[in-house]
Amino acid sequence: MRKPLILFPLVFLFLFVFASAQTPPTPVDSLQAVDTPDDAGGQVDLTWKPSPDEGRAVSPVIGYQILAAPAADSTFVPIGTASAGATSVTAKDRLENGRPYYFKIRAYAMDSSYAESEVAGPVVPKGSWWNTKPAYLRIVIWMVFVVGFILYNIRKAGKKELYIRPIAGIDAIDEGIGRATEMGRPILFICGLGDAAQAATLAAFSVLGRVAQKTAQYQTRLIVPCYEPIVFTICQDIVKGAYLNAGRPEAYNEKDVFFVVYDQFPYVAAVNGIMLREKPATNFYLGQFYAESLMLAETGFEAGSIQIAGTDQLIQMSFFIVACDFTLIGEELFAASAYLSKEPEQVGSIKGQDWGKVIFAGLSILGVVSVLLDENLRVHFFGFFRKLMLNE
Amino acid sequence: MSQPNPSAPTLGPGFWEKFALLDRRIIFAFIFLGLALPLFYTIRQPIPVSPEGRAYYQSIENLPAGSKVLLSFDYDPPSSPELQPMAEATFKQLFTKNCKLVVIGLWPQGPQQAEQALATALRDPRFKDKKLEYGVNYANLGYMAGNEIVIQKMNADIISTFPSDYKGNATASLPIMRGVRNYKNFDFIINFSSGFVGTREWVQFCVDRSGAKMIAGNTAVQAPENYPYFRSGQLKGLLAGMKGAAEYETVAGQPGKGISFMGSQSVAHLVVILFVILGNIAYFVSRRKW
Amino acid sequence: MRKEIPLVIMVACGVFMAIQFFVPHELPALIYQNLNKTVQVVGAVALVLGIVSLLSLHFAKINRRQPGYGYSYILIAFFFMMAASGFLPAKVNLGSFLGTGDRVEGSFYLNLYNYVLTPVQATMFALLAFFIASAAFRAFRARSVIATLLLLTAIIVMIGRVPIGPFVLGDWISDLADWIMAVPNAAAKRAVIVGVGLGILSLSLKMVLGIERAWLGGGR
Amino acid sequence: MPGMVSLTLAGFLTLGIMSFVYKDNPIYKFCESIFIGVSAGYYFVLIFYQSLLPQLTDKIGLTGALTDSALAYYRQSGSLASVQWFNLIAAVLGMMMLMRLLPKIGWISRWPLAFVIGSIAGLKLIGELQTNIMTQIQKSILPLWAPQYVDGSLSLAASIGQSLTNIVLVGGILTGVIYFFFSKEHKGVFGGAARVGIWFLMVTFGAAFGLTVMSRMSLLIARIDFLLRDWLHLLG
Repeated sequence: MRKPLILFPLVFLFLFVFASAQTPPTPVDSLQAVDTPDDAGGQVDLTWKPSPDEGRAVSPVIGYQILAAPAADSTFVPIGTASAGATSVTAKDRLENGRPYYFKIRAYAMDSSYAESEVAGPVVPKGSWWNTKPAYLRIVIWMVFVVGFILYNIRKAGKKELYIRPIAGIDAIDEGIGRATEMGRPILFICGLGDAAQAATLAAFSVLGRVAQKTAQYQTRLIVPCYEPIVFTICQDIVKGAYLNAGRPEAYNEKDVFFVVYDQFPYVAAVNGIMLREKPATNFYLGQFYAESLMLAETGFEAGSIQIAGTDQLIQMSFFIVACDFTLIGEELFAASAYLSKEPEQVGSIKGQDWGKVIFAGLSILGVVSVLLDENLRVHFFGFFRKLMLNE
Repeated sequence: MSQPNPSAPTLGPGFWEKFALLDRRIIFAFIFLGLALPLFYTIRQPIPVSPEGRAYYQSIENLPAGSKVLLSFDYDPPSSPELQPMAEATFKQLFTKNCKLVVIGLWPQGPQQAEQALATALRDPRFKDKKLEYGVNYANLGYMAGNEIVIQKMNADIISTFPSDYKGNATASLPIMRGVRNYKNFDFIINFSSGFVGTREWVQFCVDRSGAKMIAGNTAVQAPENYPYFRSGQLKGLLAGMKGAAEYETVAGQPGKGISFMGSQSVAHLVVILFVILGNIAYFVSRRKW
Repeated sequence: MRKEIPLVIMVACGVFMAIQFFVPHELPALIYQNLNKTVQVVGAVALVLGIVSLLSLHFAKINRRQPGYGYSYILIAFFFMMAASGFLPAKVNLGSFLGTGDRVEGSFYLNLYNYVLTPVQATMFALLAFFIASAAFRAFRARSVIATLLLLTAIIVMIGRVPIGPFVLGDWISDLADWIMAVPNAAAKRAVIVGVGLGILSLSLKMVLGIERAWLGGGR
Repeated sequence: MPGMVSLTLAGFLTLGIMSFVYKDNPIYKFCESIFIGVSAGYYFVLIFYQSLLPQLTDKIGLTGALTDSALAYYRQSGSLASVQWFNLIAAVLGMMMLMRLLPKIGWISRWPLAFVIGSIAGLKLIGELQTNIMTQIQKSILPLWAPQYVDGSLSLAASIGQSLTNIVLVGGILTGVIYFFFSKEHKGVFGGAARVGIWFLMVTFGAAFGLTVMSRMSLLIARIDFLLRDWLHLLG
């Protein structure tokens, strides 16, 4: 019991000496609070001039605490912090939309003394209805350009015949259907492993519609084993609709458009089995594919089928190119649906896509030239465009 | 292509024509043997070690003993042939250095892969005396859904991101987690990944934002995407596929599955290339006759 | 009306989703977050429909005694066994051989997954090693400039990746392989990505405008 | 499952599936049926517990005792919050989907499909522009003359190397894009550029193929290793 007795005066002395040495720092100056622009609400931007005591020798300011209150005279509660050197912060905690808030900033010194700034406010946080950040503006500009070109060409399309270059894979589709009809063997159509929202799957749908219409006319059997459940229901609608349109609803066999399983390799096992047992004359692989691409294509080759593939997955394109008779590379798959339909609007959209490529190539060339001039001759002529069009 | 001539019995144009249309099952048989036979023998082939593979080993070796390491297992069983050998060897090297290991997974089956690799590593006789204990020397915090969001959340607070571990214990109760709040409390981060979410996201959201030191093991297909991160220093080392595992085992001087499998790899690649060359000879010989 | 209403729904949803990207307000954000939920529910229901389709197909096979109908019995039996194992109450114990109820480690459900599904999956995936070899043999013939380029780059990248390549031919082969991966490969990849991007953009636009309606079935 | 039995089962299934590369046979068909049946059952259970139960019936309040379920919330407060409205919309759309089973009103299932497809098409519209087109332009803007400095002084060899690399990159991108031009005939200079473009594409496809070989071989090595080592104990 003796030790505390000795310690007590010492501690007291210590506290006395150091407490008296505590010097509260100068508070931050000109605190301003505004509702954060371009946000969903619940946030307020605070800016201030830092305390001049951040750099003082004895117990400098080491950080700031952000305080908020619903009224200038009510109790302020801490809602966040900022480190020394910061001159702004976005307060996001515990702020509700549509209510006024007052803010102040507490500057803390090393010795835990502090000083509070003047109160800023009131600010009412609210959500914005349009994002005005440059990055978003650029996207709008791009949209106007690219979408504008596509729309312009879709509109213009009805007026005169548009040239579309021949695409071997697309021409092969009709041949494939003809082959199956001649041989009296079925056609196998696979929409890939993507879901119904993948663009490649959507492109496959429109080709499926064309193929089904033809098979309905020629009375060729069309087998569509599906992987994704939603894709399966849509495929049923498409094939059924095509048979109806062709005036042969009775020829539609519900059991030929079926769901297999929602699991990559069991699906492949099943489709491989179908290929070897039904021996289809033509196999279509259109849509999104992964590792199964080569398994399907090799088994289809073994079964003696003509194979037409198309995907937007780069690695799988290489397998299809190697193992299939015809492959629609990337964008060709998307062109296929438009090309086959021959509808002016659809063909016009292909033309619009080409305009998109012109913009792409043009900007790339301009960019390359500008970099060349910029770095070697210090001539800046493209800076404005780059700022306008690219997020850097 | 012309029909093969069935009456030609010996080497000559007839043979090559037949060869051009070779039954693929013969190729299959060669591939199978090419992969299986080397497993019975140790094929001595020098394994050139890439700079990124050497750096992978060295950066672990340079860790002070007893460092705290975070490992993220972002792959599932289909990729385990490529990533499992490197995971096992990495665990062994880390345990030799008495590191404390915290495992997580951003793929649902990742933690399970980690458990298997841990079990294999712990069976190593070298660690028998070390009395490695769950919760003290290593822990598995399990899987958390949310992909790159999880990586970002961990930068703020790991324990609240993973409230309980793989076995259902409260994470905060594990001795190994004492004093761990975010990436700053780990000396090192290791990521095994086979796609999204994986190394790229770890670099973007963990390394770039918290300054953590990280190395990664990738599948061979994915690795080229991440080489730039090694060159720029965002990754301190990178192993690519089975070859990466073999390189690692070579540097570490611990021959394991990686090296023994590389023998099979080399033979199988040679078989494929040989068949392609022969196929081309066959093609040109049989074409000349037309 | 059976096609018009879905079209209106689709166009409305499409336009909304495109515009909400530019609107930081919380209401669109809330709708956006909840969209995922809806997609999940619709997808889950569609899966039930799919399984009904699968089972009815195989029951029909059995009824009509189609060739190979015996395998349909196996498929159906295993489906019901697996499904039932997932709904076993937690307290059920089928013994150490089959496992427990519920869906935890060591349960019958996960045992079936781990010991039946996983090895078969791995083996199916591994068959690719055979197919990649046979495809290479069949297709890599120097028939034209294009085919030769395909063949040469594939071979160079292959040799450059295995240890024996640089060992026999020298380091240049793996350097060349790396250069191919980093330069021409990257260039063409970008061209493909741009093309695909434009294709998707234009397709999405046609969807949102209601021009592309193949998914509704049967054209117009 | 005891080790031996599970190993034997896995070994048998592995061999059964592998036998497919020889030819289609009864053992493969047997394994295939097991495979599909088990997988369908697995995903049925998974989707039931992950989506149907929590997202559909729990959120409405038909099952489970969730406090945020629509029914419970309505009983307490007499109204519904926005989240519950969304739950109900999701549930109604799910029900519409189920109507497919009834031939008479099956057409109503197109409504939820329209909802899903339309929403995601709208999302894609912006996403593609941003990630695939704008970013790619940025990456294509490369200096054709790229001076490289080694220890502060210009290295001519390295500079030429880097410049050539950049020229090939830019050239490859532009000719590749030209190949994808559909509305202009590929002839003359334009056709020549398109031809160079397809060469670049072929190099890419060859590289992708060559790169994948090792991964695929790894998979088979692992299976063979399993058969020979773990199952048959032929390897040490």
